Amino acid sequence: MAVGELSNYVTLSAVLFFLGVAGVILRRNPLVMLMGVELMLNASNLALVAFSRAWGSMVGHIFAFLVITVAAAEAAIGLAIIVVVFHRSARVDVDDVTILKG
Amino acid sequence: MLHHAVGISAHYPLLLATWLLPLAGALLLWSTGPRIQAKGAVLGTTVLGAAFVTALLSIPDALRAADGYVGAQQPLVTWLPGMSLGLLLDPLSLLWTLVITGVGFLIHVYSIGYLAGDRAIARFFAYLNFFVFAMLTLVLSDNFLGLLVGWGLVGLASYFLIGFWFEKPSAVAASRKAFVINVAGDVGIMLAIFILFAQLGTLSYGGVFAHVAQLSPSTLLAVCLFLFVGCAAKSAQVPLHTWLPDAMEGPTPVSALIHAATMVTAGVYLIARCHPLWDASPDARAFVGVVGAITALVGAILGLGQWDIKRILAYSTMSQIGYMIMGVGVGAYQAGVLHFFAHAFFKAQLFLGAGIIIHALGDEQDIRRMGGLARKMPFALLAMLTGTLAICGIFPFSGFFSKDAILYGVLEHGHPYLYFIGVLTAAITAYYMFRMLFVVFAGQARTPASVGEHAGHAHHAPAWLMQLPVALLIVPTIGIGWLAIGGEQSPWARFFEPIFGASLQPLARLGMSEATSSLVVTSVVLLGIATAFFVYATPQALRNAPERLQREGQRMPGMLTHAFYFDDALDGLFVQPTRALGRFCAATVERDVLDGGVHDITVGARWLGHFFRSFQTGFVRAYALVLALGVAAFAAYYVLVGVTR
Amino acid sequence: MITAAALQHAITAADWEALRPIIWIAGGALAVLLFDLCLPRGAHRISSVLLGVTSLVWAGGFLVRNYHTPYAAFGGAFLSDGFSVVFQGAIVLATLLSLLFVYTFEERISSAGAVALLLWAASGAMLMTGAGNLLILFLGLELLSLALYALCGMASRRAAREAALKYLLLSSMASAVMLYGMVLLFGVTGSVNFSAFLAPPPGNPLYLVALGLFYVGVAFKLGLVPFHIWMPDVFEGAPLPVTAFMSVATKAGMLAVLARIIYVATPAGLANKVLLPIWVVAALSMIIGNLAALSQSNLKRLLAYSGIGQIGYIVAAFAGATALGLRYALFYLLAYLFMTLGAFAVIAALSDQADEGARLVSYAGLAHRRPMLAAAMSFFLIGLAGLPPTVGFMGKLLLLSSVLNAGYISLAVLLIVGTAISIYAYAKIIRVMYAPMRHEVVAGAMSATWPLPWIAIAICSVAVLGLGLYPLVPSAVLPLVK
Amino acid sequence: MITALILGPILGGLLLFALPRTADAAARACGVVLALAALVVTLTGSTLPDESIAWLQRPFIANYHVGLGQGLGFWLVALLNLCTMCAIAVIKVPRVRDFTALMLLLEGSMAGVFLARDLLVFALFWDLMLLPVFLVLIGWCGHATAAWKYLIYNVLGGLTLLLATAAFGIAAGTTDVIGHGPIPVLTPTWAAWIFAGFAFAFLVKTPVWPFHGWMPETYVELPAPMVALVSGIQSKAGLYGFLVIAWVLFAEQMHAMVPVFGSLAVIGLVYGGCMALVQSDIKRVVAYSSLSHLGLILLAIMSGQPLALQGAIVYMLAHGLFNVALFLGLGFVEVREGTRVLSRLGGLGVSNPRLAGALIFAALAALGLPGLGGFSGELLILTGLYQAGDYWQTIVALLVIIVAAAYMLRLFQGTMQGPVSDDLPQRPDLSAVEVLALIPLAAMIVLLGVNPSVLSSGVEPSNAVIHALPLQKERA
Amino acid sequence: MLFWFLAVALIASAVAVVTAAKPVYSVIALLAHFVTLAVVYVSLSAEFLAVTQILVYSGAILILFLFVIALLSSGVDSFEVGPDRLPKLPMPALFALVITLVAIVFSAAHAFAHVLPVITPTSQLAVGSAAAFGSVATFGAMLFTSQLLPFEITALILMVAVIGVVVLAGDHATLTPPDHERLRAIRRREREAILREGEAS
Repeated sequence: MAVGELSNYVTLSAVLFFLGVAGVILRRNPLVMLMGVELMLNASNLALVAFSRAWGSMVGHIFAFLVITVAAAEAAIGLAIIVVVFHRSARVDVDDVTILKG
Repeated sequence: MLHHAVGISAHYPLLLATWLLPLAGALLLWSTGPRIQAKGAVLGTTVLGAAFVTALLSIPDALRAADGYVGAQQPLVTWLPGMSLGLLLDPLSLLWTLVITGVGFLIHVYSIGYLAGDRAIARFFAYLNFFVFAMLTLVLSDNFLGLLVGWGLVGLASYFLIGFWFEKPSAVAASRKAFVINVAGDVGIMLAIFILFAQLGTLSYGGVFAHVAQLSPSTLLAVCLFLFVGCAAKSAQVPLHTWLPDAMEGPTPVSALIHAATMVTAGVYLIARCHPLWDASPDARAFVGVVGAITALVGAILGLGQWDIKRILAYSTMSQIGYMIMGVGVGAYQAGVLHFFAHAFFKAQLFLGAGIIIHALGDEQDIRRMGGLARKMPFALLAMLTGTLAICGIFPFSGFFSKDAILYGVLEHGHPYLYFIGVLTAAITAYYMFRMLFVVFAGQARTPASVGEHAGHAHHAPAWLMQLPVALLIVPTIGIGWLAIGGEQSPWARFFEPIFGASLQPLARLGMSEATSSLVVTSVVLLGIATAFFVYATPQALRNAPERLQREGQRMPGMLTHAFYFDDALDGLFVQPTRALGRFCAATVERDVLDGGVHDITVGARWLGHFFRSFQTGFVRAYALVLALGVAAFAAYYVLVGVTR
Repeated sequence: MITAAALQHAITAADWEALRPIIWIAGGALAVLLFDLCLPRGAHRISSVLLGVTSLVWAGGFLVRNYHTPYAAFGGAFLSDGFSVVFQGAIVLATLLSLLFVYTFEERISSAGAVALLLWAASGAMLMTGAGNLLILFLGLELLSLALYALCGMASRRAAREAALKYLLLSSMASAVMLYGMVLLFGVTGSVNFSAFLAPPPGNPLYLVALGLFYVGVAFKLGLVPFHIWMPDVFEGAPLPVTAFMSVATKAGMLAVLARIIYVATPAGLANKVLLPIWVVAALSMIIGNLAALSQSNLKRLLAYSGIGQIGYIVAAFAGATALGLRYALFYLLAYLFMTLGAFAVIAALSDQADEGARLVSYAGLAHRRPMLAAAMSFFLIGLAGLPPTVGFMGKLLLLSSVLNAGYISLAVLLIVGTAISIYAYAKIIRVMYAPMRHEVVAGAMSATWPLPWIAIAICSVAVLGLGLYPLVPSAVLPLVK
Repeated sequence: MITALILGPILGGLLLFALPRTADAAARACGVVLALAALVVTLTGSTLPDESIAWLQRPFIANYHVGLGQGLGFWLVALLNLCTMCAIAVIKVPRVRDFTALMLLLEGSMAGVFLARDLLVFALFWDLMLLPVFLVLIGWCGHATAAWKYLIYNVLGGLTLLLATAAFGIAAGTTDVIGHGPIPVLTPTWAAWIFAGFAFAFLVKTPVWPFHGWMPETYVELPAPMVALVSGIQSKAGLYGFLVIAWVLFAEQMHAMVPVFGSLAVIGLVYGGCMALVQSDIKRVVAYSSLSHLGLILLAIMSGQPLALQGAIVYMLAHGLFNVALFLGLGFVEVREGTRVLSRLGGLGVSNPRLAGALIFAALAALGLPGLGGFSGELLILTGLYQAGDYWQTIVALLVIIVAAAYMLRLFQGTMQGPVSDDLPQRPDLSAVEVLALIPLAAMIVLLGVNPSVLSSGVEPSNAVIHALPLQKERA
Repeated sequence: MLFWFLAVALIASAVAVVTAAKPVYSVIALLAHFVTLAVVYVSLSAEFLAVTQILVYSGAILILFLFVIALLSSGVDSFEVGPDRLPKLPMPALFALVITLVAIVFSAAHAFAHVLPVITPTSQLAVGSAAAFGSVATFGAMLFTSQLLPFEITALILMVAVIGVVVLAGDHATLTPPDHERLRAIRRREREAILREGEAS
């Protein structure tokens, strides 16, 4: 298993992270936005694992594990809110949701 | 607290009584006026009578020369080391006090009759008493500060009295004009006070006159001129005289007391009181002399063009005061004061006589609608005739002695041109006074029928109330002149010796003696009377009097009707520019700069508020974008910091 | 490899004692849920509120004890020093007052659930204040956020559900960015403890970028200007007690983190360069927060914008990392807490089942209908504006002097300009309340305003006046460096 | 006892709310009693020791230090209590109880400003003064533009004062400096900025020419009793600040700024005079006239000449008295006629002689009639100015006195004299209470006019001011 | 070489998630993404995480997503999305993303050049043995000794999530919209009348 340079891993996680951000900003479907957030969290997990491998300390793994549990909780509540907001509307589109403004 | 404040120590109870009685009367009448109505008049008159009596009783105090100083001293209250108020009674102020309280008392009696039936008579007498108090403050003060206080209060009293019938808009405007010009005079005196206090550190007459030598000629001239500004305003000298004719809006007794006898002569008193200052600066004297002469001439000329009987007398007052100022100005103090003394009586008599005529004709003041009153009102004819003879300076009357004394004094003190103007003015005075006499008394009655008989029974007040004071006035009109006969030894000269003794002596022996100059003046006056007779009193002139007077009315030259445009000049030079500046400030500075500025700030703040609120579009993705931009900014900044460090 | 020593750190009783306040609150939340099950339907509300309040008060008691025994629990993971205890006290106080508004929830909403979630959110915030390393900080932040996502949605109004959605998406994105910053920090320094950040590897740009991303997360939760974008909408949408809680407790938690970073984890040499964006952002929020508040017609949205401004003032107090600045920032935080929650209490007292009393139009001529309420509201607004008799004046003065003392003159001037704008904004409300009505509106029957908001108003006004006259400034607050 | 002067009215005002909403007469009576009590305490309290309680230690030493003393502060507080008593007695507005409470709050806060011996206490009460006026402006006046304008100017003034106080505390270590103790030396840059803060606040409060934007609307919109207090006494707070704080603590900066403020004062003098001449609203005439009078006082303060300073103090008191009398009088006119437009007024003197008497008395005092308070103050000021060598300023001031006579009489005659305009309802003359309210003011005006030195026993502003000022200004 | 392959797979699947037309496709792409991640974790000797990734993430969360997709698109038509109301959004978004990405990549390149240890190949031990670096044993020991506090808090977080979902989703059944709405509308109209007066002043 060829081990690439640490900076490659960081670059990879950065790219994934910003794909996630792009997903959140550009897509209008709330589910995909949540998936974007999942992407961002996984990107940071990747970086965490790479760093803990580089520094040889398991704290990174613990952190990654915590991030996974938090991501799960967040997904749960996120989906619940999305269901509550959109369960009776025809279109599932974040841009319809603009009562609060000004 | 009050005792400490006023610090009265009763050295001279009589002096204090004379001074404070009128004030007490005024306050009493003010507060209880509406209730006691008619009785208020009697109260006011008795108060004045008491003041006159105490003034008479305090004559010995005034003449007693104690510790090198003539008269009675009464310190009152000190503001600062240099500034304190006190009373001083010496021959000069005694003379004025006697005139004020004496003539004042007579006019009070006269006013009971004149204003009988007026609803606000009590208020009128309150104002009259207040006026006497103010005039006494002015005259009795022992320093410039008290003088200034008196000056202002007298201006206020004249404002009240001119504007007594304040329903009449013309009376309201006249009173305001009189007061504002008076304040202009006050300002002049204040400036003189500042100079004196800055230079000498004290304002009392004694202190100032003792250190006159310390003052440089230029400051001395400045002080004299600024004091003269005060005099010009009060005594209606040329530039600041425009308020006097309008002041005739007030009731006739007011004109008699204030605008003939007392207030307008305050300027004369000031110059007489400050004679050491004037002695020390010759060009100030020259200036004052010239202004006095010009005023006399202008007053006389304007007197020609008037049809209202009171305005004629007003302009004659202005011209006579011009004489006094000229006399006192050039240094002939005793002559000037004598003319004041005489003028006070005969002018009061003329005004009261005119009052009787006006009262009889139901407030008719235009001489063109009078005429032929000789038969109907013999007493008025007597009063007016004696007054006119006195004012023209015919032999037995006081005017002859005082006017000639002034003219001769002017000649003695080396002012030949002023002498010539004085003589010319005497002639014009004779002309317009007799013009008034002939138009009013000679010929047929021109008063419209309705007015005639209505006047007859209007008298509910007894006729003698108005006629007695006039009769009493005739005596001094004739008698005063005799006091001055006898040159240096005359009772008048000896009376004023302690005051004016040290003042400068006449310059050079003159070509002509006093007798010849009085001959010249008398002949010129007779010439004036003759011309007036030919113009107005010849039989055929009397026959077609109405049309002729009408024609004369149209042909009156513009200069005369507009009184040499002084009024418009004053208005144009001072009043309009201030108002224009005010409107300019209101329009541009206030509305555009200040309000505009604040308005822009608030609008700008609100617009900025809206601008920042506009970011809240409500779209979640827009918010996410803003977050992303924020992240980008932070990241960019930190990378740059990281690299450059 | 990790050294054995790290493993051997024995967990002693002292560690759990440091956490006792948080444990009591979380436990209290559980008790609320349990009681909710067994009590009859009618007594739900009062029971859950009372239970919540008792657990908070009890936790407060423990906090006071912890104040005197600073201790770094769990090997530096949780530092319960004077500094974090004061912040925890503020959070407990804020939660206590927010609980008093629970009656503004609609009948349908299960108040027990709401109270429990509020308590858990409070415990999350308290965790953040004591966080010694990135793990606890991240978990505290997420616990707080998750509870708030749920709380925001708890109203049948569509606006509430929309607020929850918006808050969820934006906050999770910001947390992800902050997480990524933490990860990079861990990557660069090899350890998750704040103390390790004091000596960063020299010449390492990634460390600075990591700090940048971390500060983004902090700024988002504090609502500093470029990242304040979510706050007005969520504050307006969320139900009243949640808005009240969020406007004070969340900010207090994140302020603790920011203070911790500034006073403990910022290397001296880099300090002013690294922290400059924070001061810039604070200055911006002082000005823009107040400007935007000028033309608001909804009171909750206005209090959101004013909150942005006030937090700008507090962050400005940290400028220069002076001990004085920290002390007066804490004092102003307490002042801000009482004033804002007082204002929310008045809104709570006015709102009833149908709608919340947040619309400005419902305050027209309030002074004639309900003089006491109008007087209380104007007193709090005057406090927020910083006018004399209130703690706002004293707080602002102390802030000004500490900022001037630290030498940041420009911040002081901006603080004054911000205050001037805010006074204009608050005065508009006072005018609406006190403007003479064309006809005297008969004082409407006092709608069943439950006693609780009135208690909150009383507490807040006494505090605002009392502290204003004699400022009780906490002393032992310098953060513990482990 | 001195704190009672401050807290007494404020707490009394709060207690008024115990009265029922419609108890107008009772509220007025309580207000008058409170103000009278404060007046008695002040007059008998000139020898009371200062009260000082420790307040702040940390950033700088600040104590709650208040003291009455003999000088300017004593007279201003006496004036304040007297005028409040008279003003409250004649309140005729809707909701009298709340209005009286706000008047008492204003009185308490102004007493606080004059009694403060610590800059922080001074700043606290300075900002508190802003509150009651704003509340009245929005609660009792129709449109709110006056309220906003008042707020903008005075808030900025108050906040710059707060900033300056904080900066002073930091720079000097303590703010307990007004009127006692050593004068702290500040670094020039700090001192300049702190002075700028203080000066701006003072300039706004006494409206000095360019900063007076708020003054006309506020004076016109406020009901008469409140505007009497604001124009009569609150304007003195700014001048008091100049005299007691600026001259003492920032003598050099003050010297540097004397030509600037002097010229502003002169502009204000002329500007106020001319504006008053052309106003159509009676209250605006008095508003601009007070701008002109305050310009004169400021000019005297700027000259720094001891005589001018004493004149300034006398004139401050006189201006306070006659301004209050004028505004109360105009308030009576407005209540009787319902309008403030000069052209529609007229002829009220016939049916209301007592009101006419009161108004003419106040107008004469305002235009500086010799024998009344206004004149003695003016005379002392101008003599001092002349001695200090400011010839041109003296002459301009004298010319403005003439203009003052014109606009004051125009005001009086416009309302009281002239033909009776029948469309205006004829209302009864002043009631006994109203006359009683004006008498003490008139008495004090006459007392000041006859003998201004009655103040001089305690009138020197404070010895600190004297020895800080250049006794003889070297004329370049 | 393996790294490059995995990297390409990760990025492809991420792009697929973002750009998929229908949500179901993006869920599948996400699944692929997670599996590839697991492989990377194994390559970095983080076995426990790899397993957790597969079990928790792909197993639980994605299934949850599928349920919600099914629930929301219960209507006949598929997932439609409204018209794009923020057309001007992408450009600045991309601009911001690029800047931050460049910043991070640039500083990453510099950061580890000299300071950090390069990843060294793992010891020869077999995958799964207790003594190896990323083994589950050390992970467990650490989780329950030094890092016990985070573990407890995760428990709390999960409970909060569950309670939140229950309260949020709530038993809408009891909600009888019609009469509720009507009552509130009447109340509000009456209050509006009073307040409009206030608004007008």
